[in-house]
Amino acid sequence: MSAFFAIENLGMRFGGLTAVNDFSMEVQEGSIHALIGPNGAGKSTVFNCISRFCDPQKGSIRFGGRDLLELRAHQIVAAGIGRTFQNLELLRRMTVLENVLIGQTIHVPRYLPFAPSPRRARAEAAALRDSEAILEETNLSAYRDTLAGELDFGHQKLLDLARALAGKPRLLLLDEPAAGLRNREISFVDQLLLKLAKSRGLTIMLVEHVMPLVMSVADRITVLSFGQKIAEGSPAEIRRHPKVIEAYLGSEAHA
Amino acid sequence: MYGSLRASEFVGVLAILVAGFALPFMLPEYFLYTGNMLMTYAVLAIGLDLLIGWSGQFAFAHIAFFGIGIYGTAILESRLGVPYLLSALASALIAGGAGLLIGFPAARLKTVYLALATYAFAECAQWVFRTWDPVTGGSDGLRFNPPVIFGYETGTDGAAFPVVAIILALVVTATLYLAKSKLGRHMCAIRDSEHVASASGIDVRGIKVATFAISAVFASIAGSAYTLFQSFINADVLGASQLVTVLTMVVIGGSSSIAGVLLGVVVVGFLPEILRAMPHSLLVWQEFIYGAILVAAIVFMPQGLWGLFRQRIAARPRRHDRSARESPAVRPVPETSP
Amino acid sequence: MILQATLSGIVMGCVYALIALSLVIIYKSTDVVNFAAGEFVMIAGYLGLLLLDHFGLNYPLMVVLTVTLMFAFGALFERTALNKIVGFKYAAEAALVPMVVATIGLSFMLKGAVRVIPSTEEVLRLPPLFSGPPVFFANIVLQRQDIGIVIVAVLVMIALTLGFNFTAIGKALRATSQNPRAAALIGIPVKRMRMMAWGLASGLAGISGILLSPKLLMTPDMGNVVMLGIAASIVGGFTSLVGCVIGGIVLGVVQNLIGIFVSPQAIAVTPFFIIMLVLVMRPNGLFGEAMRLKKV
Amino acid sequence: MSKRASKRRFTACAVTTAIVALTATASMTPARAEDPGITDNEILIGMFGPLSGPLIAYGIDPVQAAKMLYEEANKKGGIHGRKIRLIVEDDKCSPNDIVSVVKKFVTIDKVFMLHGGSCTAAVSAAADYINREKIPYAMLNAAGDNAVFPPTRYVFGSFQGTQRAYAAAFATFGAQFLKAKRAAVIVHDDEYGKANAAMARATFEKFGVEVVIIERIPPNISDLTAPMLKIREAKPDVILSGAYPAPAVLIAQKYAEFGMTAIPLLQAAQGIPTPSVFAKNVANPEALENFYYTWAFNDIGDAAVRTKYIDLFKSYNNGREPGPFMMSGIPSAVAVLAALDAAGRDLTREGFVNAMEKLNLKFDAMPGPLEFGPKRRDGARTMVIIKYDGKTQKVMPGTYTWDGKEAN
Repeated sequence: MSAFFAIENLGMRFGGLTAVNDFSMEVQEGSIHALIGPNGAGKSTVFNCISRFCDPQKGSIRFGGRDLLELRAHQIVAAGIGRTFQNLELLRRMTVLENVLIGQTIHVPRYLPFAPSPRRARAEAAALRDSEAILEETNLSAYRDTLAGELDFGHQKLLDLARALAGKPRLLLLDEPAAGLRNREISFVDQLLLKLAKSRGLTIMLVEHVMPLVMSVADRITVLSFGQKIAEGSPAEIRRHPKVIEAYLGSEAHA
Repeated sequence: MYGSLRASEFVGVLAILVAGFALPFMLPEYFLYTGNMLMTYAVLAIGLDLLIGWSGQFAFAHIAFFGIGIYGTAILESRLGVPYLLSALASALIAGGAGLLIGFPAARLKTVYLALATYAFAECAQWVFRTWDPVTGGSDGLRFNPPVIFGYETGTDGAAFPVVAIILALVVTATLYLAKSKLGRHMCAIRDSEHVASASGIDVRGIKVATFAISAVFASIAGSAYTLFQSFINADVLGASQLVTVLTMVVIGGSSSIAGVLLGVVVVGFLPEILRAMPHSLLVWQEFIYGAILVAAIVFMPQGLWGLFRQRIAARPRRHDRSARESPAVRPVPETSP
Repeated sequence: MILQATLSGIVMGCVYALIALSLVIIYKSTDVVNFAAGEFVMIAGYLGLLLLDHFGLNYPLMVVLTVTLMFAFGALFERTALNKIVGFKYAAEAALVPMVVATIGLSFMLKGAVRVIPSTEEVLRLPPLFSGPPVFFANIVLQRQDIGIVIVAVLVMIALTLGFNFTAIGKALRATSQNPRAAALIGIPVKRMRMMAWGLASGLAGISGILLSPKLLMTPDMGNVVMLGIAASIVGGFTSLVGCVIGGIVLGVVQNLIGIFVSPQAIAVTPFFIIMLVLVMRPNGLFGEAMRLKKV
Repeated sequence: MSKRASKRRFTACAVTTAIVALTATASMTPARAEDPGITDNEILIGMFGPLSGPLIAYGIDPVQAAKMLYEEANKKGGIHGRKIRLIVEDDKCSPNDIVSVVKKFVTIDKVFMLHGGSCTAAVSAAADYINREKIPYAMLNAAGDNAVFPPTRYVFGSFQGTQRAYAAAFATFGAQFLKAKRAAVIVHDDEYGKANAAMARATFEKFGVEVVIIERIPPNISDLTAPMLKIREAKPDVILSGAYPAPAVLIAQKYAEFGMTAIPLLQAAQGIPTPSVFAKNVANPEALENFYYTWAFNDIGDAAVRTKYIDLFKSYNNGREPGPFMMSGIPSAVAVLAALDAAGRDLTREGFVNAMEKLNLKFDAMPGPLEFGPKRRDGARTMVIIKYDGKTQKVMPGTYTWDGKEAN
C-alpha cells in the first residue's frame, strides 16, 4: 500500500546552490504534518516543488496515485492540493469575494466568456453560493466587497486560507500561517487548523517557525537543515532529538 | 463580479449608439472625423488595457495587430472584392492567430523583457508593412475604396460614424461581459499574483495567450473600423508614436476600467486638437507640453483621471465598510518582517 | 570589404554599447528601463556644442562641465518624478508601467525642449574629441574618433564592472535593486542610491553624447538610437556590463553584414529582429544572470 | 477592480457624451453656401504645415514665406478688391493630423481653398477627401509625387519639383555634362526614394548609362559603411543620392573616407538645407571636391533675387534670418496669387481650378515656369545644378527640365 502523500529523493538546485538534497518524507492521511527548520533550510523550496513553481532536478512527489512532477502548476489544485503563501500573496486589487471565487476556479464549469447564457448563469450562481458559504465559515462575510489589499494583516492571512479552502483540497499546504500574528491570534489559528482538519477531513502540511503552534497541533514533524532531512518523529521525539536541538532549537529556542 | 449587465451599464452602451446615429445629423464633418478617430482609438485602447490593465502584461505589440486589421480589411475588401464584414472577420482571425503565435513565446517573458520583445515585434511588423510592396503598397501607402455594408456605403465620416459607433458599442458590451466572466476574473488574478492564480488552478500561460489573442482581435477590429472612414493607409501611422498615444490613453485615463480608458481616449485624443489651436509662438512647445503632461499625470494621478474621480466618490463612507469595521474577526496587527 | 564592414561594425557596436551601459546601470540598480536614455545622449551633445560654441569653453572643460550637468540632471529627474512613482503610490510591481511611461514622457519633454531652439532645425555636429587624419591599415580606414570610442567603451565597461563588484557604493547599488527593503534595513540609503544610479547613468550618457554626436550627427530625434542600445543590452543580458559591450559589437557587426549581404533596407529592422530572437530563444540574453525566482 | 463602480462609470460616461453632443450641436449651422470662404472683400485660405514635431524645418519658414507674399498682395490692395485672410494650423506632417486639419478648415472654418502640406505621405492621405469635396488645393512645398501622379482635378502640387524632376535633372546632367557611363543611386526606402530611383534609372537608361547599383537605405540609418562599400565595389563613375540631411552628411563622409572622391557625387536638394552647415558637418574638404546638388530656385546664381526674398522675410519676422527651406514656400504662394488674379472678380472654386490649370508662370525666383495643364498637376520641372566645394556655390551652365515622361 502506498502512502497518502510521499516525496522521494527530491533534489533541487538553483545554479550552484543546492536548496534541497535527496529529501524524502511521507504524510499520513488526516494528519497534520509540520515541516520545520532554520531559515534557508529549503522548506519553502519543498512547498514550491509540490506546487510546481519550480522544477526539481530529481526525485518524485507522489499523491493520489500519480507523480505530481508530471503536472503543471495549475493542475495541482485539481489533483487535490491547495496552498497558502508565506508572504501574503493575495489578489490585492480584487474584492474578498473575488479572491474566494478565484480559489474555486476548478469547480466552476466552462462557458463562453463574451455572452450571456443559461449555462453561464447557472455556473455563476453556484460559484457565488459556494464562495459565500466559505466566507461565512471563515468569518469574512462582512468584508465581502472590500478590496483584499485594503484588509488588515490578520484578515489578509485569513483570506489567503479561505481562498485555498475554496479549491476543496484534500491536502492543504500552509506556509507559515502564524507568521506576523500575535499570541492571541496564534491561538485562533491553532483552533482553526484543528477544526478544519476535523470537519473537512483535511490533511495538512505545515511550514512554521512558531514552535508552540507546531508543537501543539502537529501529529508528526519533519526537520530540514541545509536541504537535508535531519530528523522526523512526533513532537515529543523531535523536542528531544539531539541533532534538532543542535541545528535548530539550539540556536533559536534560546533566542 | 458575476452577473449580467445592470441597466445603468446598458445606458452607457446605449448612449454610444444614440450618439452614433444622432450626431451625424448635427455635427460638421471635422467633429465626426475626430469622433471616428477617437472611437477607433477607444477600441484599440480597450484591447490594450486587456493586456496591461487586466492581465498585467506590459505588452507593446498592439499596433501591429491594428495594422493587420487595416491592411487585411483594406486589401481583402478593395482588391479582392470580399464583402466588408467577411474581410473584417478574416482580418480579425488572422490577427487573433498572430496574437496566439506571439502569445506563446511572450507568455514566458515578464516585465521589461516582455515589453521589449513585443515592442520589437511591432517594429518588425511596421517594417514589413513598409517594405512588402506588392501586398501593402510599401512606402507609397495603400489607397482603398469605402466599404459597402449590405448596400450601405460608408465613404464619408458621417456615413461611417454610426457603423463605427456600433463597433465600439459591441466591443464595450463584449468587454463588460468579459469583465464579469470567469476568464475576465482570471486575467485580473494573473495581474495581481501569478502564484495565487496558478495555485488556484488557473492555467496562467493559457490565459495569457488567450488575452493576447483577444487583445489582437480587438486591435484588428479597430483597424477594420479605421477603413470605414479613411481611404488611405501608410505604414507611418503604425509606428511607435501611435503606440505611445494609445498607451498614454490607457495610463492617463485609468487602466483596468472601461470608463477610465474611454475617458483617457477623449482627453488624450482631444489634447493635440487643443494644442494645435495654440498661438503659433507656443506651438513649438507642443511636444514638450505633451511630455510634461504625461510625466505630471503619472506622478500626480497614479490611478489615472478615472481613479481620481473615483477617489472622490469613495471619500463618502460605504455601507458595507462601516458594518465591516464593527465585527473584526481578527484584530489588526502591524506588519512585521518574518 | 567584409573586414572594413566588420571593423566599422565594431566601432558602431561600441557606440551602442555606451548607450547600453547607461541603460544597464539604471536597470541594475533601480529595475527601470530608461526609454529616455537616447534623449540624454542627445541633450549632452547639444549641451556640449552650446558650451563650446556659445560660451567658448575649451574642449576638456566642456567635457567635464557637460558630464557634471548631466549627472545633476539625471539625479534631479529621479528625485522629482521617479521617486514619487516608486514611493507609496504604486505597488512595487505595478510601478513598471508608470515608470516606463514617465521615461517616455521625459523623452518627449527633452526632444520638445531642444526643438524649441531654432538652430536645431538643422543637422548639427559636435567637433570630434579625437581629431586628426584617419588611420590606415592596409586598405582599411579608421577615424581617430572611432578608435577613441572603442577605447572609451572598453575603459568605461572595465571601470563600471570593477566599481559594481568591488566598491562599497557599487555593492550598495546592487543591493538596492535586488531587495530594496532588505537594503534599507541594513542601513543603505536606498533613495540616495537610486539618485546616484540615475546620476551615474546620465553622466555616462553625457560622455556618450560627446563621443557619439560627431559620429551620429545631432538632430532632436537622434535619441531613437536608444533602441539600438536596448538591443545591445538585450543581447548582453541586460544585467551584464561585459555582455553589453559584446552585445553592442555583435549588433554593430551583424547590422553591417546584413547591409552587405542582404540589403541596407534591412539594417533598420535588424536590432528589433535580434531583440525578438534573443528573448524568445534565451530570455536572459547571452550573458544575463538567471532570472531571480521571487520568494513566495 | 470594483465592478460596482463600473455601472456608475457608465452613467457618467453617457451624460458626458450627451453634453458633448448638445454643446456641439448648438454651435453648428449645417447650411452650405454655394462657394464658401469668399465675401465681397475677403478670400479665406486654410494653410497648414509642420509647425511642430520632427519635420518642423520643412514647415515653419515656408509657411512664413507664403504668408508674407499674401500680406504683400493685401498691401497692394488685394486681389480684385478682396483681401486674403489666412488661417494657419499645424499638421505635424502626420497623415492623420493632416486629414483632421483639412476637414476642420473645410467644415468648420469654411475656407475657400487650401494651401499647405510639406510631406508627400501626409498630403496623399488628404487627397481623396479634397477631391470628393471639390476644394481647390495647392501644396505648400511637398514634392507630392504620390498626390500628383496620377493627376486629380483639385490637387495642385510640386511647386519646387517632384522627385521625378530632381532625378531626371541629375541623370541628364550626369549623362550629358559629366559623360558618365556607370551610375550608382542611393535613396531612402520611402515613397520619396522610390520615385527618385525609378526616374533616375529611366533617365540614365535613356542616355545609355548603365545603372550599376541602387541602394535603398532607411532614413534613420546610423552607419553607412555597408551601402557605401557596396557602391564602391560596383565601380560607378557618378553617384546620385536622394538622401535626407543627416544621412546625406554620413554619405559624403564615408564617400571621402573610402577614397571615392574622384567620382562625382550628386545630392538632391532635400539633403542640403544649408550648404555651409552641410560642409561644416561633413568636416572634410575632400568630400566636396566633386560635389553637386539640384536646386529649383534662382537665388544662388542671382544675388538680387536672394536679397529680395530674404529682406522681405526679415521685414516680416523681426529681422530673423530665414531657415534653410524658406525659398520653398515662395512659388506656391506666387502661383495661387496669379491664379486668383486670373480667375477674376467672379471668383468660384471651379473658376480658380480652371485658372490654376491654365497657369504658365515665369517669375524671378525660379529657373523654369510653373505650369499646369488638363493632365498635369506638378508645377515645376526645371532645375539648375549647383557645384559646391565647401566655400563657393557655382551654378552649372544650363537648366535641366524633365520632359514629363513617366518612368516605368
